[in-house]
Amino acid sequence: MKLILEKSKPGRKGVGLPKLDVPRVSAKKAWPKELVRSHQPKLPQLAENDVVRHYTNLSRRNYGVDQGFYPLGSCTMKYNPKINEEIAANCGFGALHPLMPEYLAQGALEVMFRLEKALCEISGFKHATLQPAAGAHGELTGIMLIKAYHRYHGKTNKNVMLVPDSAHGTNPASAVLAGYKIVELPSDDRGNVDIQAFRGALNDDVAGIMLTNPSTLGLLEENITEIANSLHERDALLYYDGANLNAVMGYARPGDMGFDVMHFNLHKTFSTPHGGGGPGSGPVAVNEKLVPFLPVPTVEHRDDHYFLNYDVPMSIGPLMTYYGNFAVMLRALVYILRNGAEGLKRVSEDAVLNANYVMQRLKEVGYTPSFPRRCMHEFVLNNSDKAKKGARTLDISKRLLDFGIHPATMYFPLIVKEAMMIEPTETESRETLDNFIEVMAQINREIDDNLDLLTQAPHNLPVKRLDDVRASREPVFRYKPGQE
Amino acid sequence: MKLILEKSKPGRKGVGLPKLDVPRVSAKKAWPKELVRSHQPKLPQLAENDVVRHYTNLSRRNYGVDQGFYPLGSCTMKYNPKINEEIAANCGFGALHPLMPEYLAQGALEVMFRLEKALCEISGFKHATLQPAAGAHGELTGIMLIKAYHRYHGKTNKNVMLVPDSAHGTNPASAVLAGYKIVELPSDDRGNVDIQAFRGALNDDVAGIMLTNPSTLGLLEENITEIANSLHERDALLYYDGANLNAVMGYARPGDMGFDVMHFNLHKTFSTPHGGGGPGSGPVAVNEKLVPFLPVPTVEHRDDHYFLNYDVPMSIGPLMTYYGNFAVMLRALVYILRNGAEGLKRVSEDAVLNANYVMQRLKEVGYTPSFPRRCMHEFVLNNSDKAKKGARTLDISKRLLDFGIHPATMYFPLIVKEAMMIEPTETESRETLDNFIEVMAQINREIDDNLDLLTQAPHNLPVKRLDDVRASREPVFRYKPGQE
Amino acid sequence: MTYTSHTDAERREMLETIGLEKIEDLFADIPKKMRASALELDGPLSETEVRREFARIADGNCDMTCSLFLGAGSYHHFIPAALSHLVMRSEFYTAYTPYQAEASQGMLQSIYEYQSMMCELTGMDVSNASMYDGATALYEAAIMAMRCARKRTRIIVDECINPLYRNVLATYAGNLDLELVHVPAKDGHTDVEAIAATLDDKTAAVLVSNPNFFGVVQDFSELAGKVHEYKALLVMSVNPVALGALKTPGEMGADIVTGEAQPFRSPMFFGGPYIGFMTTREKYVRKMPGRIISETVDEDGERGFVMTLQTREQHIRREKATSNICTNQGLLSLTVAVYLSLIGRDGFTALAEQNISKAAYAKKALTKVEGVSLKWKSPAFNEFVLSLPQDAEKVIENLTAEEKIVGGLPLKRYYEGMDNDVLVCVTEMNTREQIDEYAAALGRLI
Amino acid sequence: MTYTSHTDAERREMLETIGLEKIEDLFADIPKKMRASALELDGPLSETEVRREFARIADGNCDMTCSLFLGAGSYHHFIPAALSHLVMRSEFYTAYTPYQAEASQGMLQSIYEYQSMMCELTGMDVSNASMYDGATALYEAAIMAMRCARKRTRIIVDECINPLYRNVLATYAGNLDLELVHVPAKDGHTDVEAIAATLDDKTAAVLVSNPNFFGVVQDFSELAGKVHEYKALLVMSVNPVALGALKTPGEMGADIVTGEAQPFRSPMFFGGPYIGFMTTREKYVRKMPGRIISETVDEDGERGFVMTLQTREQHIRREKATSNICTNQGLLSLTVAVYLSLIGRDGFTALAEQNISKAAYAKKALTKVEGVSLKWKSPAFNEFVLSLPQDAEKVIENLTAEEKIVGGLPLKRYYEGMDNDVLVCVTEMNTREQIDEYAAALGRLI
Ligand SMILES: Cc1ncc(COP(=O)(O)O)c(C=O)c1O
Ligand SMILES: Cc1ncc(COP(=O)(O)O)c(C=O)c1O
Repeated sequence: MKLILEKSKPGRKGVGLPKLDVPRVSAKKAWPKELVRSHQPKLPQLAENDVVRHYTNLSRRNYGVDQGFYPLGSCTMKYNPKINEEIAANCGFGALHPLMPEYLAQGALEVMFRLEKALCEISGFKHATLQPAAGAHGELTGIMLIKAYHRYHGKTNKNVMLVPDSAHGTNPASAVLAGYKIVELPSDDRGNVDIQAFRGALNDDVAGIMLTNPSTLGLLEENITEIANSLHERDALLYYDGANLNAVMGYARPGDMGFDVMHFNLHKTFSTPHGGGGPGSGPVAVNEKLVPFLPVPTVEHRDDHYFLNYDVPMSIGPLMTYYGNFAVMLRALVYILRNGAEGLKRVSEDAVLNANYVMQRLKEVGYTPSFPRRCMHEFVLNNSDKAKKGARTLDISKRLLDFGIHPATMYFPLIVKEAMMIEPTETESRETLDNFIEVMAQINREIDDNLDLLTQAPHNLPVKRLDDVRASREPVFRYKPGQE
Repeated sequence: MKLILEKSKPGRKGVGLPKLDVPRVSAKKAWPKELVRSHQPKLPQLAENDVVRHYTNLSRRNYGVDQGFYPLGSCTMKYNPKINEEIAANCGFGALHPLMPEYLAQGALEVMFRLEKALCEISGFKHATLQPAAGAHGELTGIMLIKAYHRYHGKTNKNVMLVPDSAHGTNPASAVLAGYKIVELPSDDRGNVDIQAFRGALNDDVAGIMLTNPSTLGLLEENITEIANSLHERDALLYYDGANLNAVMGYARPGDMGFDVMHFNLHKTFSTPHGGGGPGSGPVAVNEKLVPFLPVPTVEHRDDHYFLNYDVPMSIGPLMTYYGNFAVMLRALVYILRNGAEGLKRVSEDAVLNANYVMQRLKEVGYTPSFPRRCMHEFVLNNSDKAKKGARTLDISKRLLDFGIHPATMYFPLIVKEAMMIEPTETESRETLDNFIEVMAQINREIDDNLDLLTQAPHNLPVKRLDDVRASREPVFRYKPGQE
Repeated sequence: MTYTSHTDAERREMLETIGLEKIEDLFADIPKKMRASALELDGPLSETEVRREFARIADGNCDMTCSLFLGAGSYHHFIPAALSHLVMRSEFYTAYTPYQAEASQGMLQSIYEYQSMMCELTGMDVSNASMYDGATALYEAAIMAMRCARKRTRIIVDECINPLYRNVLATYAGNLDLELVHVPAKDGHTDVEAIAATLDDKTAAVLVSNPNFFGVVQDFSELAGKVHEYKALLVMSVNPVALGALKTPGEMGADIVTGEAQPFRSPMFFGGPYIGFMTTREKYVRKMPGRIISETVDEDGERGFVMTLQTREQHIRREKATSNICTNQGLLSLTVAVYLSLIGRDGFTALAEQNISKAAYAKKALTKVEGVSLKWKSPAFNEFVLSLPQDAEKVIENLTAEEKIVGGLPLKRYYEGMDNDVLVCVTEMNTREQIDEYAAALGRLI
Repeated sequence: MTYTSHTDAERREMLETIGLEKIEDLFADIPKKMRASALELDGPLSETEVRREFARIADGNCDMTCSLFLGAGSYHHFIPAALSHLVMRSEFYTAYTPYQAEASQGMLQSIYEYQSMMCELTGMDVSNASMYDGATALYEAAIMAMRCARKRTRIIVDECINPLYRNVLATYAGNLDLELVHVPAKDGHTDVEAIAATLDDKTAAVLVSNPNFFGVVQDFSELAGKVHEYKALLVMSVNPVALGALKTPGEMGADIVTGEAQPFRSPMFFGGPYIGFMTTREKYVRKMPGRIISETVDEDGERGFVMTLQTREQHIRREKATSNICTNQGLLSLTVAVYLSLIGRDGFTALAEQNISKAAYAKKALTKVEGVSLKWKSPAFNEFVLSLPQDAEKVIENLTAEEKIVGGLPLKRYYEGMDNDVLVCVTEMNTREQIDEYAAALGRLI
């Protein structure tokens, strides 16, 4: 499809602005010459109809959860309830300026207050900040809280963060942004943190560990008690990457497992849409120890009045211009209220059930899970046997596209060769799972019968396989008007 | 795609109802046994996610104006502005019960009152009723008004309605429903009503004529003055089928042309969406003569108060349960306000410009307009030369689908052989028109080079050409659960 | 301009292609004396101004915190959030009637699903794609019955049918050779014996409703037998929500079933657009008005859907068509299919039960008020008639003005001798609290 | 249950396939003592109850008939009706980050279009796909500058930058080896000389804003020269709406341009989600944080779009990544592209002009009030500082409470010695009537 900029034609008018009801003052008149833009920016010039068609047709070249199965591991691509969108769109929150006097923003503050409470109850923590805009932002926040804690307690030597090799890339990247050195811990053959390596890495410089539990392998950490105890003995803290919280709601709470701080991904566990790459929301919950350092403002409730509290003397400060991705929080609260405690427990049950079911059936049709354990809400296949025959995980993935199925996460976690990380989520029906299994079985047969079908996939999408290498060797970052 | 009923699985739950907060009373308990339904109806049983996917994917197997060019003659498939939908969805009109006390429905009544006024101004009539649900319903209404008029004046002999052979099928069908005999008038070689035939048909039994002007051939009736005068001399009335009003707004008003009554298609001229076959709205406007017979209730305004007036002694009565398709009227009023007088005039200008441009260019690439005149907002091709080579209008149309273009109206009006009736509308850009012309040129070349491309089209839609004959010989009207 | 695309330069170029000089030349065929002078219309308004204007206009309406006990043909029901999201997919709502089947499988399949569900609900074989609304569907059924029972011109109309529907019947009936014979209600229900006594060889159809205007449900099996003895057709207009609990019209012996499916989508929208439905027995399908979708196959033998039996319709048959209907309420057929799929089989049953339960609770609560009683004790669905000790219009008016409760429809305007009676509707949307408040307010006002 | 599908029977079958007996067995790996007891949460609520609950909650907010003169980083602008319709196409908003390019061309092309437009507006070569918001984008720019100007650790921060942004900078800066040096404003604008005097060999970047927090626009060409003499980078945070009138940051010599593109889509949503943007010169692209889309071709040579230079990013580079950002504000990049396409080139220019015009009118109207004056006369965009004859907080508070006018942001909390000053914002959404009423009300209150 042409770019919207290529469809532009000089002089066409789009949607009109409100009528100007005061005397027109041009920039030329209002400002000194050197301040005034010399040329109009070359933005598109099109009638409304053409813009609507362009983006409608572009949308038809995209794939979302509303179209079909999207077992993208670690991303919890569950159904995004439409009631979330309705409440966000219709209740007038959109018109609320963030600096509105508090008494005119009681509704918004109530939403934040109640969401914080609910997240704390679900996670077993004391307080939470809703400010972080995404998971990685939550990680950075959590790690800064650990840093503030150690600083406050005079432990400025603590400059090492332990990160398992199975961790998501954002974990080490966030810790580095918070000023830590990273020590990477290997995994053992059951997918746990290698406990010997952990013991070896432990010393007084260690500020903490960042764990995902269940891990990115979809496995619960079996040595969590020892890890928690030995870190806490040294006043090192445990960070919980909550990307996988969908596995354990109502069954286990990170706060009860020995963690000190965690982030949530509201855009994963709590059903808010991913928006093709955001906006998300990554609230951070903490136990008693870290409460004094929470970002300002905190949301409080006193005498029937909600308010923003900036008077938190040891706070690390604000994380965003305002209070985070409010409209995402709103959706998450709707979701939590729709489910209640029973519903959220059922979410985790069916998420784990679906993952185990798919794992078992894929094993039966010739795929190899990377670890010989029951999984939680997701699992990782090791496709190196297929790769030897010429069908890399990439090829299997592109072939899945031909069947109207979104591929799983590829090549992550890094420690599994030819990794294919499958997270079905709880909102998928038995038929959807069975269809996926059948398709995977067929693809496995195609590896022997007709390998080209895989290596040349996808066949019936709007484009054929795209050339990534060219894009990084000769990247083109923008359209230049007049270039055609 | 499977039917939603085929995807159903016993025991699955959809969206929940409001919580029941009073004692449960089953039908069995409340009613005598013989009143109670014996089996639950076999409705689908699916989770919300699966229903959303089903209809999302079904929508992707449908083609609307938002995707591309839709030159379906006589249907005025113009762009449907999103602001219309926004106002209809967001201003709370949805929650308004039709039998609400008038003082609580002033907003809705104002909308109706103002729309009536605007339509009268556009058409040159005195009053209008907004009740009819569609064009055909408007026709029936208009013809009933004529009947009431003649009855009132004791002219019960007038039992013939003249209808040109180029008229839309609804015209004769509506007149019959109003109790008239139809006399069909042939067209002459300029697309006008054959004036000799008209004169011949004229007698005292004639109650009126139903004209479309411009006609379904896209041509203005050149003898309108004679037709109007000779009918009026006999107290016969002229009905104007407003399906083609898009051609003349701001340039000519049916009321000034000598017509006595007309219907509008709000879903054509006034940009309200067609909804895949409705709902539409077909208001009927009348001149002084017919005002006393208008359906009840009329919408009136007095002392700063809008009200529904049922006290119209000679009224033909109500046409619908309530007041017509209100939400469609709402959109039409938005459209009229967005455009203003200048805008509507421009609409007709560009509609006519586009049609003439496309007609001229198609002529140049080998197509044959059915009449050698300049057209108004649409025109009809006569493809009989192509049909002789084996490419019927049907084949050309199906081939257009392969290029992402919705075909024009086929085989209507009936008086043109292999008719293809093209109405580009004013909201199409030059590029869209040029692309259509190019595609038509290419298809014309294909007729000689590769006829199969046409006769086997479409090639890349979700289904191949469908078997209509089988559907009428062995129709299947419903899915029977358990049939699979 | 607002929604057109061409620049002045483009217009000039295009005129040149056509061989004209100026835009006005395009309109040369319009005789000078018929030329319109400039129209006097409000606008053009920008989107922002339109929003402001309609916000102001909407202020003239009820503010929606009213509690509503008004039914009488238009009902306030639950609308699932996913519904409008799906229906507003622009591939659906910006499409025309599915004339090009290959590019319209989405709409065609949805309507086929709608037809299947409506048949299932009513216990019939065939459904059409939709009619304008409940009243026009009933009239279409009456004249369809005349086509089925040839040469007969009498239609017996039960006076328990919504008076608004009967007024509409009267409007159209006057144009044809057709006699409407009204049979009065008896204690709020259909007087089966009186109808039976009215039947004769000229009778094409008997029209009844279920639940009727007073909310009363009735078994018409016996009536059906009698109607069929006279080779006439039984036409039943139903509130489809009740079919979650009520014996199907099919089982009762109805020949044509019609009704208003507005309760399946719900925005009340000041009366429209709603959706009339019609189902019938297979033997009558060729007499049916409106569009009908059928399954078929494509050239590869894959299943697909098309409009069928079009020879019944006006665009083919013109003055011999079964109806003049063309544009119908297509998007609402889709809406009904989506709605029924979303709430599902059990939700549908529960919906009927909730309506019965709420009405039962309301009857009890409201009749506790001194002087207020149920007019009739007959089995009813979600509406019932309440007798007040004084003029009902006045009471209901005060209730609205003072308590923001729209308490129902006073029946004085519709039936003689019912000055003190009000038709109350209670659905799953009325909370217990609302009902209790209604009772309390009534107590204060009487 | 609410959104799950399985029936009890299905769950049993599936457990059997896995070889387990009961659901709890799936969680056997959780040590007993860590097992959670039942959570205490509100709900489950049906959709209807949720709607009622949020209607109640929303009642606690301003009722939207307030007239709003509040900006300070979040702005009330016109949103075209087509915008949300397009953005809410579920293929877009229910998708994840476009990892599978072939199934994500819609999103990838849209973001590429966004990048192209942002480059065009700012006069730069490269844009990333988005940052969290304006403040975090500015911080990311600061540390990006440190990567560009290696081994330098000093960042000069102009105090004309929104104090909310500066607070955010302070939060993050404390964790790294990085020194923030603040340079005070001078009469509401950037003190170029003071900044020049502060520059040294350790300086990685100078951070300025345009228009600045006080609404003032300024030409930084001269400053850019000085900054470049020191081989440091000029980072400019801009309100992109002003770029319809303002000389581009590129022309002024900026090296990195960031800002908040919320004004391009507008729901203020109590502060988020908004969208930070960042553009830069091509030579710095490999130091840039966040996702970047590039054009490429498919196997048939057809154009397509992919994410590129991913070796900068955390999922490949982990602790050596240019940023930890992963999920960004993708849907809002799409929104910006749609918005700019809908209002178009001329609309965009007119928008800036309308803001300037409205602000000019408001300045005149408000300063006619006795005792009220403009703090500074510098050229400004759609905000300006008004000096009142008394404590501004009090006046603004009364204005809101008594007149439903949210008159601006009192500056006492943000700058010393500005107790009587208020930052007023006027956009195309403020009508002349609102402005006149504001002036009249101010007159009454002072
Ligand atoms: C395990 C894990 N941690 C962290 C993240 C980062 O979350 P976000 O993308 O919301 O920044 C992700 C998301 O992909 C993840 O899967
Ligand atoms: C010329 C003409 N008249 C009447 C009609 C009937 O209008 P409607 O479909 O709204 O009933 C149409 C619509 O197709 C038409 O084109």
